[in-house]
Amino acid sequence: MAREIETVCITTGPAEVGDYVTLNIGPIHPAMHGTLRVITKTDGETIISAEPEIGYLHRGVEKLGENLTYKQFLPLTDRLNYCSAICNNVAYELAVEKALGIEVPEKAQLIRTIMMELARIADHEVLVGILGVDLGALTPFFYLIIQREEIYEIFEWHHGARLTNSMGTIGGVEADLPDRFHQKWPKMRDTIRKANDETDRLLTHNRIWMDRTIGVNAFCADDALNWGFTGPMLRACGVKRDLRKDEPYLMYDQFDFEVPTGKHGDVFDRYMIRMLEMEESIKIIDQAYAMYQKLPEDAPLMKKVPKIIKPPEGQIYHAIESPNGELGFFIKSDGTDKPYRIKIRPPCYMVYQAFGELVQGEMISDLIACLSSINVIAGELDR
Amino acid sequence: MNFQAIQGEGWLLTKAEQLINWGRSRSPWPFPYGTACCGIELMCALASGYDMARFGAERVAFTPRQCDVLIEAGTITKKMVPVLKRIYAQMAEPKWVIAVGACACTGGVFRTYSTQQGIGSVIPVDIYIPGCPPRPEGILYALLKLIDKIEADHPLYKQRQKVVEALEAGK
Amino acid sequence: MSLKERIKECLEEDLLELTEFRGDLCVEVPKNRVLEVMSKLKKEAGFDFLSDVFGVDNLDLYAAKAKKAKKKTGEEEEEEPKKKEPPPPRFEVMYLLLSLSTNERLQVKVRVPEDDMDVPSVTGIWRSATWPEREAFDMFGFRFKGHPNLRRLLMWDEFEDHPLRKDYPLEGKGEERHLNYDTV
Amino acid sequence: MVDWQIDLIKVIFIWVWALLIAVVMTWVERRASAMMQDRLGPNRAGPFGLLQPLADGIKLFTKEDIIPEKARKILFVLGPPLFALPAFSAYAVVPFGDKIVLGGKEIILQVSDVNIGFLYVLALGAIGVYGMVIGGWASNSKYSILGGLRATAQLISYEVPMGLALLTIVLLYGTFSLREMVLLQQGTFLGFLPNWGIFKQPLGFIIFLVAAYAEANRVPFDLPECESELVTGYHTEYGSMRLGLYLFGEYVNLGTLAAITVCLFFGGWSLPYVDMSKFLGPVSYGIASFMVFFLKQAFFLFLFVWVRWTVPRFRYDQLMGLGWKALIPLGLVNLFVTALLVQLTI
Repeated sequence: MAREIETVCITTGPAEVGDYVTLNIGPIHPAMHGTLRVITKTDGETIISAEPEIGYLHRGVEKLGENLTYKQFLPLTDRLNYCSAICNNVAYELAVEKALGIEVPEKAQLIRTIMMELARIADHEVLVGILGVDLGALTPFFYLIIQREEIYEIFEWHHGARLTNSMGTIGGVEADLPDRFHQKWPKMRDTIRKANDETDRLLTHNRIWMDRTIGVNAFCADDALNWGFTGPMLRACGVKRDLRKDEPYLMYDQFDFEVPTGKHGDVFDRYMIRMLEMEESIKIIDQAYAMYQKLPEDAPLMKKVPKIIKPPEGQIYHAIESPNGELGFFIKSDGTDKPYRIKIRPPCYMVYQAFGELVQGEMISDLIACLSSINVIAGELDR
Repeated sequence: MNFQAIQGEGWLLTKAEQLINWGRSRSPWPFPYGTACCGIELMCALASGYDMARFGAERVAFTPRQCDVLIEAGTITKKMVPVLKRIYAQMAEPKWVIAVGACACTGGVFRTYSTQQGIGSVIPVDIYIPGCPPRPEGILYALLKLIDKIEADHPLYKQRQKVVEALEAGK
Repeated sequence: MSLKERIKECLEEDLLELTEFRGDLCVEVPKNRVLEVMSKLKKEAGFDFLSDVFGVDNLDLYAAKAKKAKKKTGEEEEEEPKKKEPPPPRFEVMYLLLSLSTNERLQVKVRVPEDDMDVPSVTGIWRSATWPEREAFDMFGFRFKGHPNLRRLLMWDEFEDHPLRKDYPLEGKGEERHLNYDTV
Repeated sequence: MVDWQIDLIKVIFIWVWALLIAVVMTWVERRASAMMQDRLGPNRAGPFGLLQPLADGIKLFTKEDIIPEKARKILFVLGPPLFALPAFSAYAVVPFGDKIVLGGKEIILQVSDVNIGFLYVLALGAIGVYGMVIGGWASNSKYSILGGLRATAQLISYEVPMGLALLTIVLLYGTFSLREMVLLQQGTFLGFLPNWGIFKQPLGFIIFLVAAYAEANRVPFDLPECESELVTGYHTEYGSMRLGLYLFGEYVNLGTLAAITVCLFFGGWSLPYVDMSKFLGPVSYGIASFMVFFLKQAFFLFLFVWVRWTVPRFRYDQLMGLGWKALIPLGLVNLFVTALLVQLTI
């Protein structure tokens, strides 16, 4: 079903013929997640061209990073993708550790893995819930949000914050898994599965849901790679690429998990991949937790790092698989205690730039569905 | 007619005021202006675990004409400022504003070239909630504070003044 | 054949400099040859995925280095001011490439002097460069030749400066966006 | 009592009833949805939040009334009442009970037993569209006009299957009067089933129900005011009491549709297998028949809420496709078969 899309540049658009209505969607629109804006030209309900405009949440994080020390920048990474802040924290920590040339102890790696996968589940739950809300099914959202609250509870026990976690530090993590985690996790695994199952029963085989999502915004793999898609969006197009498998970081090469892929790259595939990934994440957490339990209780959590972090002069790029795709940090160091240049490679930025091409010729309702299924987080989009 | 009855302690207007305040404080429909991280916590406050709808803040509409409380959750950038001003101008009186989170209050950690340092300099704000981001309980507490504020309001003050003036002129 | 050798073979005389830091390879290529180099890297070396494009401003770096050199040499330099070399190009454009088949990454660096900000656009090779190039224009002022729509991306259209340049203050110069009902 | 006094009382009663249903439905919808979503729902205004609709009403009444500068002012004002009034008026022909004997006078529990009651209902249903279209157009907003256009297309195309489903009922009972239809549904069908329209016209019932959801703008057919796409659709620019009228009219509309469903397919006020008039006094029979009718209506009202919070919504073209490609052919086939059967049995 992947259709060929003619290479019309989105920004120049088609010639100005006919009587088209310019419909401005956003930045304050229920489906625009607060800060996105799309200017569409519509013919009735059909979209002739759509041009996204961003920057309504550009807060100057990169400039700020140049003026802060390495450790001070860590809390700012929370505010990038606030749906899964831990992944951002760990990505940044790994990048700085790469620049320093150190590797953190095994226990810290496992704790990071567990927390990251929990964050991934939380992120996907929000996405699926919001996708449901935007397509008119409000109830699954509430079932998933309850599970997310439970995950937040674990985060809170571990490092004291719900949303902006600032987990860990450069060189390891500051705290062991909380005691209550050991009782909570076995129960929570089942409730997460139950909530997913309920959502699955409410949505996946629902005739209206299938009509609304299957074949909508189908995108072919070549175009997706050319546009720089990563993560679930790329996997939905049928490309089996997951940085956890392809460029393993932490201890992901030791876990046994599947990388679900789609076929057509439509909204349904994106939704299904997220649903399946949550299951894989549960598997990873189980394995990591088993490995964690084998470690001695007094295993080190931190690698010895100097109090003031001064990586040697040079530039590195390190990427991890965040819930949205490849999240990379480029750090250029000049040997001082502040990074000379920090560039964040947000995953949804690359996907969202193809938005005009994704929705061209579809209807307004599909635009909403498409936007929700991309999972654009304004914080990391605009930085 | 007893002059005393109109001048403030009067029965009819006071009761009418109380009734109006009761209605307004029990149905503060929110306009969820969630731009950043705080928006996610606002979403949690609206959803099951915390359920802001208990206080009547149920009908979440994204059209400013139909809302009473503008809950501004998240950073406002300089690019966004005109939009915020316009949304506020489009809301019908009486309207209230809650600024959620450090960014909306003061600009927070983002003291940069592109961030508005607090929305207080752009639109009038009734309640500030600190925190980066505040917990959903914080947002609920702010809503309760706002309800207190609404209940202490005098919506018929102008009408009352008019009656008093008329009576004084007639004396 | 290691990646280094492959790159050397592929780029030949276009390779100005090749550095390695913590396993990350970085090659520098001449500015006017960007398009040829990129197509060569894509077709011959297998770097078929463009991760990101962005700019770097080296103003402070050079200043710090000059300061250091001054400290080392002491007063010698002041005696011979004529010998000063022309300053190195201020800006860099970085391209992050990725090979999907071998999972290798490569950084490509292009030096851009301040008085000649024109850089060939790679949007014809990778569509994924569309917004990153717009952002680089917004933040540093590079003029990407051949870009389909080189407008500001993150800042509003009336904004005049390029905020990520090192000589732009962190807290800005007090710019404000004014209410304009036609463009909001 | 003279006739006009009785009529007046009936009219007032039906108005109060319609209003009450709308008010209570507002509350039920909020609380029921909350219960489905593991929440509590509004519970601060009065016991169990029962006074919540009143609080909303007071607030909406005392809010600033904004008419946008570039709106068509007269039409803008005209829109909400045009939407709400037909919904109220349709109640006039609904038989909400059998009859009651007061002071030796037999009173039919129906405002007026029009012999074309049925057409009257259909006609008023079509007029309600104008409220939406005019509201959407007069607002001078793109979202509103899109909502208004969707409303027109949707309501007009779903009138047809609805009409076809109702025609089969007319064929079956051979009358246009709603009261007579209810009377014809007494007794049993095939010896063991209640003699209700749903058992004689199952397909017709399904078509009618789907069309009724579309007429009432409920999920999955709430395209005219679909929140995530068109902000709030045709009433995006409306605030204060004008918005209140739109919201109110929607629930009144639901009440009408539920009442008509009960009349046509579920035997109106009659209980299956039991003839209440035999063991109840004349007054208590009247009240009991009304209660039975009300309970049946309440079930359908709850069904509206239930579906609303369960399924996603259609896309515009899918909605049209369902109407024209599925429901209308089905309705035609159903009509044809029914006509044949009626002809054969007579």
